Amino acid sequence: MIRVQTDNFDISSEIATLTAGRKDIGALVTFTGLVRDLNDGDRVSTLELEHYPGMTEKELTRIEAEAHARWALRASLIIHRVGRLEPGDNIVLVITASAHREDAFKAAEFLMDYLKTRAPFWKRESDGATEKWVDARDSDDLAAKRWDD
Amino acid sequence: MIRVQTDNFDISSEIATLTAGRKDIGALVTFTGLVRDLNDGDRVSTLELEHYPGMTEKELTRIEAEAHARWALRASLIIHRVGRLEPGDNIVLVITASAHREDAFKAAEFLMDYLKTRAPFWKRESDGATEKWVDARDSDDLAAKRWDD
Amino acid sequence: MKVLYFGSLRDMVGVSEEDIDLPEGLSDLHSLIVWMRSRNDDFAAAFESLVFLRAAIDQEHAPFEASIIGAREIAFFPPVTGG
Amino acid sequence: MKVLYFGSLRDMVGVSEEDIDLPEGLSDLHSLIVWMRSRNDDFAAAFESLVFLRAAIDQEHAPFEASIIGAREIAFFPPVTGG
Repeated sequence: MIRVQTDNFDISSEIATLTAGRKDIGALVTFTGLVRDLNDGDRVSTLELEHYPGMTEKELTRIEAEAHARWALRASLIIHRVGRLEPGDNIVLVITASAHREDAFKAAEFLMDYLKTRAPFWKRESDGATEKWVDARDSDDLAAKRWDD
Repeated sequence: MIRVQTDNFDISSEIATLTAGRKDIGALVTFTGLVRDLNDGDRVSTLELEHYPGMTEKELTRIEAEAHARWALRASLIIHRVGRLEPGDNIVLVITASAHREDAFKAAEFLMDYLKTRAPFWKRESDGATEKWVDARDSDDLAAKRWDD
Repeated sequence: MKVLYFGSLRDMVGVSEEDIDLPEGLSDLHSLIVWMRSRNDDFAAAFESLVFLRAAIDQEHAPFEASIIGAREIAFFPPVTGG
Repeated sequence: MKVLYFGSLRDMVGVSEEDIDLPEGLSDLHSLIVWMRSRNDDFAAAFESLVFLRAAIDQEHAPFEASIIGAREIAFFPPVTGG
């Protein structure tokens, strides 16, 4: 399942919905990305998240399907927030559930690496005075490339 | 922080307590281990978790300190339940928080691999009729060995 | 054809969405980019370097060699920074 | 010296904890294990194979070569299965 929303999310509620009635899940991994008050040395007071409606949903769906093709997942969820956020706020949630921990861990890392390099979101930071677009990181491209085999 | 308890845990509450007031966390990973109703082909109706009081706490504390020595963690938590559990119940929770996702992911995997091979817990499964002790998995030993460098 | 611009690229060209009647002879993204550069100084600057330019055709990532013939929606944007 | 047994090992020896006055000459875990085997048939069976035996001295994992001199608490158990 994938969702793009302005609202915050609650991890326990999302897990409860995702795994309701299931007794075949032995390992559940969540990744939460949050706004930090300092990014590459710059103070951050607000973060504005823009996306490409339509393409975002398609791309997240594709990335999730790819994870299910690669690992034995029993459930998964991707939530990405858009709009205006502040330090300490949640940005993204990935949940992966599997019988064993290796699949859940690997799939969660894969989802985040692919999301970071392929899902059409763009961040604009403000320190309260000036705004600037956040630059893509080479380290994210490198992280995504490790799944290319 | 580490805890050994019979009670269940709530992931959102644990995250809230662990990260209260912090705005320097960019990545938060949780791992939850749960009781499955089928383990290696055997039906499981209850799982009894025994541990070595005293050593358990020391070993978990040591494992957590080792993770902090290896990765730039800003917070972490290990909770392990003991006593009688049923399929669908939570067994263990690991939370790692860091500035960037790689540290949080790697530290969570490391904590689980070490916990699985070093923390003094023993599982006894019952299918409702007969009880048997769960065998240790070679795959867990292999997983733990990858951190030996 | 609908053309969309996102992120810093949209700020540079000053428009987020437009309907364009493409001139004859534009068959792939690369030729469309060359044409974009000719439109005005803002477009010339925004499309100058290919290094930080990304594109999607009908809401799918596409390399610059991709054909645009029959495309309904094309988007240009800088490398993504979500997550 | 306090000796503890856990898991399937405890079921085999039929006791979870005991205070033992060690005979003279036992200096490491290995010699203690050999002595354990001599106690009765249950202990002989439980301590027969070293492959699935683990030990801790004063609540720390210890190899069988480890000295037990001065140890206050020794524990024997099968490989752990938590998590």
